Amino acid sequence: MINVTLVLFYAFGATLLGSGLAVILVRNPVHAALWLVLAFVQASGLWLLLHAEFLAITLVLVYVGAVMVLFLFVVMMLDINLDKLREGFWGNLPLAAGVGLLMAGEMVVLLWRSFGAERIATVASPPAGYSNTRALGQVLYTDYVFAFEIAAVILLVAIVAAIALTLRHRKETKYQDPRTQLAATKAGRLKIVNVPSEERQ
Amino acid sequence: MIPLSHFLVLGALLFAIGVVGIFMNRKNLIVLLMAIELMLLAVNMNFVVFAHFLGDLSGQVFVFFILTVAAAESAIGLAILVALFRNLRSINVDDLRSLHG
Amino acid sequence: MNTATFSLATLAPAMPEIVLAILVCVLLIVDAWLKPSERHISYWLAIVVLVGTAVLAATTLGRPTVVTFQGLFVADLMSQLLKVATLLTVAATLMLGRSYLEARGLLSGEFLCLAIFGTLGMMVMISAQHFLTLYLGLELMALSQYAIVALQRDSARATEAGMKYFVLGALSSGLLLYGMSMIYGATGSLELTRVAYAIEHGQSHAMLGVFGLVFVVAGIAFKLGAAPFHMWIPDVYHGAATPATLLVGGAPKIAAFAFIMRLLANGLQGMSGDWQQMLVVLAVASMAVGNIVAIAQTNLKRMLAYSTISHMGFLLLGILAATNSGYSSAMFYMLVYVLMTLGSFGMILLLSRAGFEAEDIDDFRGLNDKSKWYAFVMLVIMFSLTGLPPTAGFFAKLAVLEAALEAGYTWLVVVAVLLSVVGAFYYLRIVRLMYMEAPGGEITIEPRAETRWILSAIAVVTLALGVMPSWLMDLCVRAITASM
Amino acid sequence: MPGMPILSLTIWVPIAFGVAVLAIGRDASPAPARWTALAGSVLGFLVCIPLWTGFQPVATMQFTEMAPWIARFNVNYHLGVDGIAMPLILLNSLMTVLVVIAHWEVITDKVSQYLAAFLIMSGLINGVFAALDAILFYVFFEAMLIPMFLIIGVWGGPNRVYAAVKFFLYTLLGSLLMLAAFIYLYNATNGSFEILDFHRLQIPMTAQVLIFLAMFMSFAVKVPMWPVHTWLPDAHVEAPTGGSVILAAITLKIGGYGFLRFNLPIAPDAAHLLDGFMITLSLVAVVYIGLVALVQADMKKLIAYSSISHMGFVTLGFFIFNADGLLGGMMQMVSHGFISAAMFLCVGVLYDRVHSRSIADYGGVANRMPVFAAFFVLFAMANSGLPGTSGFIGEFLVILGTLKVSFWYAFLAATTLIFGAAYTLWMVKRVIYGEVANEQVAALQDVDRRELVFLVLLAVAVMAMGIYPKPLADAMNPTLLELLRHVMQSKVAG
Amino acid sequence: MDLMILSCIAAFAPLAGAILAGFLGWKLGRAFAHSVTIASVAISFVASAAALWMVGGGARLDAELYTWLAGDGFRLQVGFLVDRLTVTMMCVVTFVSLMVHIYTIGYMADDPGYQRFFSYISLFTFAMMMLVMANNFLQLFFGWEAVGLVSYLLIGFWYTRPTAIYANLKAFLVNRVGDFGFLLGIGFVFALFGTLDYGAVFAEAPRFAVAGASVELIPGLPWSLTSIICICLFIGAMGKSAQFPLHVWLPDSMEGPTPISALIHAATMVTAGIFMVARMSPLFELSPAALSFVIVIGAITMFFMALVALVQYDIKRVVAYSTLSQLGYMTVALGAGAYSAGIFHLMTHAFFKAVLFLGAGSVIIAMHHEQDMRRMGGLRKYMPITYWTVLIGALANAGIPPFSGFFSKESIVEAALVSHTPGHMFAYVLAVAGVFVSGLYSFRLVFFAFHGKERFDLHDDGHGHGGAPHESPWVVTLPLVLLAIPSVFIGGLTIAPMLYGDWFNGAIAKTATMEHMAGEFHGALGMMAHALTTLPFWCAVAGVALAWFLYIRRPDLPAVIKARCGVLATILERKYGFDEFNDWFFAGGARRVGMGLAKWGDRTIIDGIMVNGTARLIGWFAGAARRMQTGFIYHYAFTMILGVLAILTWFWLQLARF
Repeated sequence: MINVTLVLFYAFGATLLGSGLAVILVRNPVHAALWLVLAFVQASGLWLLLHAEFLAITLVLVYVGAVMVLFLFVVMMLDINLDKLREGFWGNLPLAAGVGLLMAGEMVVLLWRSFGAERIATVASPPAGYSNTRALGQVLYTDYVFAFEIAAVILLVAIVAAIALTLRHRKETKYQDPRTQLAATKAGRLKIVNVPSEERQ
Repeated sequence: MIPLSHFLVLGALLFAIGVVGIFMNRKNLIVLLMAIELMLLAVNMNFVVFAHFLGDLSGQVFVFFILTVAAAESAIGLAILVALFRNLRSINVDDLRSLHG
Repeated sequence: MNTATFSLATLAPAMPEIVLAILVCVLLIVDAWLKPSERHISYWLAIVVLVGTAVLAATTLGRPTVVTFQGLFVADLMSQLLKVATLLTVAATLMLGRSYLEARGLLSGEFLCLAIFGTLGMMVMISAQHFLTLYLGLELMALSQYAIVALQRDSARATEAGMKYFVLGALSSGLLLYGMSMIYGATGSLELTRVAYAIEHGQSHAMLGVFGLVFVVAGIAFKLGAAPFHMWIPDVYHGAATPATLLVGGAPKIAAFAFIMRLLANGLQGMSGDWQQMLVVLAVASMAVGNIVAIAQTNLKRMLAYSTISHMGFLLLGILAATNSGYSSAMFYMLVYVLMTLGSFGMILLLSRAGFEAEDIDDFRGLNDKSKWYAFVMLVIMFSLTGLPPTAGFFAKLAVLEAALEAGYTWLVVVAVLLSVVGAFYYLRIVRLMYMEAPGGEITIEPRAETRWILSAIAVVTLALGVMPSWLMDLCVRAITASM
Repeated sequence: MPGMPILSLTIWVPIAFGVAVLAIGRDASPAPARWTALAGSVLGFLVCIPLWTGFQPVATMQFTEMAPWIARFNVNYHLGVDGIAMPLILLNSLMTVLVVIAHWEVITDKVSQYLAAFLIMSGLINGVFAALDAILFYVFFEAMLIPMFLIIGVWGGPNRVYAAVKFFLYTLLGSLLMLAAFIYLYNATNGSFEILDFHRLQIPMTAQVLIFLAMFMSFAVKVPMWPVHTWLPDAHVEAPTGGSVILAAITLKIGGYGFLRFNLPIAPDAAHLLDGFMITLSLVAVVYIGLVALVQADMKKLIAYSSISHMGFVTLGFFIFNADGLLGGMMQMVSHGFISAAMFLCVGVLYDRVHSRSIADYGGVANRMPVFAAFFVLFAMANSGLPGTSGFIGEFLVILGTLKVSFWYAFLAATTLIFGAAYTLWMVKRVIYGEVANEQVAALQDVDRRELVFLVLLAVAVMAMGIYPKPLADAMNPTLLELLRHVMQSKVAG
Repeated sequence: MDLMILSCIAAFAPLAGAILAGFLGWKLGRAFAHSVTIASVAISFVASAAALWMVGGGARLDAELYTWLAGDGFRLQVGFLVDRLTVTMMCVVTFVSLMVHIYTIGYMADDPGYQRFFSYISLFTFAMMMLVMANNFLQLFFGWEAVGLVSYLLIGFWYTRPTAIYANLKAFLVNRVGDFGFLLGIGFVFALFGTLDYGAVFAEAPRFAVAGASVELIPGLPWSLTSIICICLFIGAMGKSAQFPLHVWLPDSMEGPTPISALIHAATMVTAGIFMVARMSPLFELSPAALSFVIVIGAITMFFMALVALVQYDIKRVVAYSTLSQLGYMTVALGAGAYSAGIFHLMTHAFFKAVLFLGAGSVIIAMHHEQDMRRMGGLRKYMPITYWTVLIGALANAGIPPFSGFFSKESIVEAALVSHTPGHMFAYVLAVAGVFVSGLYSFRLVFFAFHGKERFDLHDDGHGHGGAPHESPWVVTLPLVLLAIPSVFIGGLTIAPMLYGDWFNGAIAKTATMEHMAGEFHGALGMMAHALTTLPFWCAVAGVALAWFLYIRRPDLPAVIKARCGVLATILERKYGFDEFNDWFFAGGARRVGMGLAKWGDRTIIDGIMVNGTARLIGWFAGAARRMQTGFIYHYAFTMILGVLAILTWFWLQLARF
């Protein structure tokens, strides 16, 4: 019996893998970023199937809204010579495909043999009135408060680091320092020079 | 319902695509970072799936934090990339070899 | 779980972390108000913060094991000890690096704050009893370090190092997380004691667990710098400004050790049969790569980077014994190793000055003619790294070798021994240059008194530990016993 | 002096003085360092004397001291000497005095470091001989490398760095394997590093062989046995005179001592199994090295090779498993201590004047330095094993013992009578005898009073031991016989 | 006086003299040096004579002086065995030594190393006394090596001469070859008997011989242990007593000053081997094989070395080869089982050969250190005392009755004939021929040097030594005369007690040979009378006659003969090529092998390939591995991923088996 969720799963999954492949194969990094956005969206769809609504939303908001925009911003800010970056691209395929297939093969065989088709019935649908967001919120600020604070510190570090790494006082910027402006006195600016007059020839 | 293994295989394939991406995009740092993002996505997928099938919320909480950290990570990573670009005028990996040996 | 309530009592075990987090924010704010010429105030403040927290952490020493924050956080003797060591190491790092940083205009509030944030991350890792805190601590530490390395942003070398560190670090995080997700699936929990319980009582999915273990070990090996996950180490050590190198190569190793302990020993002890096999491979590869490639180096920082790799291989010998004796040996090894690292990079900092990095091996040529005492300090450190008595390094080696042999890895011990002979060669080269060659004229010793005092103290402690290692060894044994 | 920790004094007095020398040493005025060092070495020797006078001729450990050291591994600060160790400690302390005297006008560069290195090394070597705990032994054993490395490398000849590194790595390789064996034994004894516990341990054959080989690597390098001997000629040639003296007179003995203290009693069955191997290597040392010594153009190298050859007798004596051989080996060790020291000091005397060790640069030295020539010939004769000198006893006893085992072993061993005489006396011929060879030789001054002091001391020692070795043998015999008895019992469990 | 005390005096007085002369001589002067040493040796001689008297009266000493070393069940000691054999040797040694001391005053008068020389020869006397007085093998070996040492020092006394320092090294090394065997012999004795005491060994020996103790040196070929011991010991004797093929050092040792040639290389040290074998006669008697070896070696030495003496022109070398030949006689005697005959010849030879050497030395002084006989001739009228004493020595050497040499040599020839030792006839034939050659070369020397034309250069040689040769001073001639007297008489006087009496009872084994000969012995005069009917006597006379014919009557003939027998002459002049062969094969060979081992073994294989090769290999690996650190991030990432993949595959393969 074909059930809807399964169809959705295959649809999302196929798109996800396809867009994932596109991310790594397309020529232009901007396109790659956009494909990545698509992949995230597909993933969030899958998560919805798994009743992880909050995370699905967050993924789109945080990742697509913030991270990928940042990526795009950087890609566009930096003037990148794409041709050079693509040199020998397809030459990498054999090794890449070999490693990828081997790894995927091993993982798939292992996972398949581990789980086969069982573990379906064990999961019940959430009870009515259950809110994924509420549940998460409850534990986040109680059980996981320590982790939450640490995550906050991590974000602080990101802020500090990003500023420290990129903020520059360019020499050519026309920056006015009010303190020096206010401290300006006549003596500092004005110099009276006594120019001796020349005698007329 | 979808069997657990389907999700796990999907995650595994996504992870493998990330790996392939690293192998393919040798020179472009940004795509390299994107490939790593794909791997993280696979991880998140696994956590959410397991959380679902285990009926345990902690997996989802973990994903929440991974997303947070990944955002911070991207910020710092791209900041470094910008700093690097200012020094080298390039993000070509081939130009990144003053340190080797 | 909804009944979580907070009281001061539940927070108390995490007091050092809390205090440090608050103080670093204070420092961040204070620094914003300081003029560039007043930067030394931030510096001293940072030192006070670190040492003060260390003292605070030291007062908790010996308190019984407490688990708090719903199993996210554990405070046991091991964590107390390692935190003190971490804090002091970072403080020493900053003090050793002060002149260097000042001379290059790097002694900024951001640098100090990031260093302390990183320290906070290490402390979180050290006290973690949950995959989540392990991960968050690791990332807090790692992100701070990426930034610290790249903070010398005008230097192409430093930013390159930062970039490499970042990319590879992100990759390793991915691997680690993938592994964690598998273990989560296999055991149904992220909390280490419950993971351990599940494994021991056969409630875990063994195959999936092993599958995850492979990735987790890879992630750990990256942080530790064990081959073949070591590739970032030489470039980052080399490219970063020397104090940044020390921040990356010093205290974080303690945290990485704690990480291994928490994850493998506390959490996955039941799977030791599997991870032992992996660690054997990593240990042999690390010792081989580290010791052999170090020979071909001319840059001292790079050489020390390879030396680090080999030492991590030795450390793994202790861990892969998977016994309390092995863990305590590894802990002793790690503490001694960090002391040596402080000393060796400290010597580079001692000799460096504005415009001169003193990072080439040749820069140490004829040091004995310039300064007998510092040549001796370096000699002690080098022989300690070699593992020669009467230095601390010898007992460290003895301890891990004993553990590995006790666990039945005789062949591994023989391999380790042979490779450490190879290693002796390049440490000797430094001693040789200092004592047996004429000075090149580049050497002057200018830095501040604190640099010199700390270096002298390191040499003395190294020797003292070489003669009287018992107290620290016993402490390590007690710490491990308490944490297991 | 009952109750005095004599062995601790023999170890720590020189080390303390060494540190003091470092502390007071100034490059500009080395005199205080020199006198302190002399005082330290003499005091170091004096504190050893009770070891001789108070020694009981029995097989048990004496002058023992015991204190816990590293509880974690049950390592103890356990000292004690028997008939094997006691003479070597005396020898070492005496040699330190000689080395300090010998350096006096010769070393002018970094004097305090030089002297400190020797004093510290002297204490460490005493520790090696006195340690009854394997880790304690190992600590002394390895720590000793550091000063020796520096002595060769800092104050040595032109190729000193190569030699020093080679010396260091060779020795380290050997000793680390030994450390592995110690740890194995520690586990096998259920947590004891006591050497005497190791002795009592029953060990299966395979393990014994591995332990034997690991320790063999360590001690064979130290002895040195062929084919791990090549560090020695290099190290000797490049070391300053004092370094050569200590190297030849003392550190080589540590190898022989190690065989007696570790290999034989811990792995007797393996020793029996591998005795053919050991004897073969020893005989190769005697014959092969004897021939190689013959063609050396450098005096120190020649003496170095001669040392290897003589130490071949030591190992030969140890592995024929009879009382004559053991006693002979020990006698050879002590005697070689005197003789090689004397030979190196003699070369040093010449080197200080001409700054060459090449035989070709000399000739007819006897014309200008008759007193020196007399000593040189005496020591050369002792080196070739002339009866009446100490050099004879060991070779004689070992050959006697070997004949009880095999004629052909003895036959090859006895070739040293010919080779030993050939290389030593050929050198004497070319250096001491003949017409004055060149202007430098013509300008030679005979030995001064300082040099006379150590030459006479050594000559007296060589002769006295040669004429009346009985007291020394009596001190050693009980220990050696007990050792022999022990070695003859199988330790293969079950 | 107690025999022990006497023995100590006899042994240690020369040592004291040597020490005093050696350490104080340079300060206190020449007179001090020679008087103290002469006095000490004189004391030693007197003590020896007293001991002779006491031992003659039946006393015997076998006592320990001190224990040298004790081990597991054995004791090695220093002690004295003074019996009639010992005491005979003591007297001969101290007497000849005393004479040589006196002679040296004259001979070394203007040598700068005067004191040193006296110190050495006194030391030698001490060493020789220790050798002969030993009551055990250890001390014997000590003396054995000590005399070798002093011999070494004395041959190289003029150490600036290249030939001298070559000769002393050669002497020492060749002796060491002998000692090599000797030491093995001692080792066997120790292994077999567990003791090195003569008394115990001799007492035990027959038991072992009867038991047939044997050893397989080559697997499957058992040898009698007694034979091995005896042959090993005899190899020692071959070195010290310069028996073929270890004789090569003795002619060269003539580079030393003449007094020591007389003392060490003629009268005493070289006979130590003979003495030793005689001392060991209880052992040798148990081994016919060893005796056969001894007799053959002795015979070869005896005859072929005598032949070489015929073509030598250096006066000392002639005497040296003569000494070799005479030592061969002694060895033959030993091999024939006539030990006492050997000792007897040793004694007579000591005197007459000392005379010959010292006489030669006297000539050499007179000729201003010219040793080539072709530049002598007609010296008879310039130095009559020397001439007459040398003539006596030559007659004794040639074995003309009634000189002492006749008795001893005749006895040996006789012993070779009647012996039962395998090979005795070979020895006999050569011995008889040797008698002829002895006569020939002895008188060749006499006629060459003292008769015929004066071929020396009378002109001033530029060193103020010009003028005609003249007789040497009294310190030289007195010893000559004093030694010539026993050369004449001692043989006839002592043959009866020494050979056929009971003088050596208990000291030397009684043998069938001696008993056989004793049956035919009818007093010294009878022996002389009987000699007229025997072959050896006429051979000797023929030799003398031929010498007269060739060197007095037809001095042109030798050159003709030499030209006719070119090859033979060359062989003899080249001394059978031993020196060349030894230089090339042993000395050169050892150097070549040593060089080869040093270069290929040590430097190339061990250092080059094993040590530095390992280092280079590691270095190469380091370089290669270093290149793997490319600097490219993706390579680093690959490494990580491949690492994971490898571990994953490893476990996957394990897990797939579930």
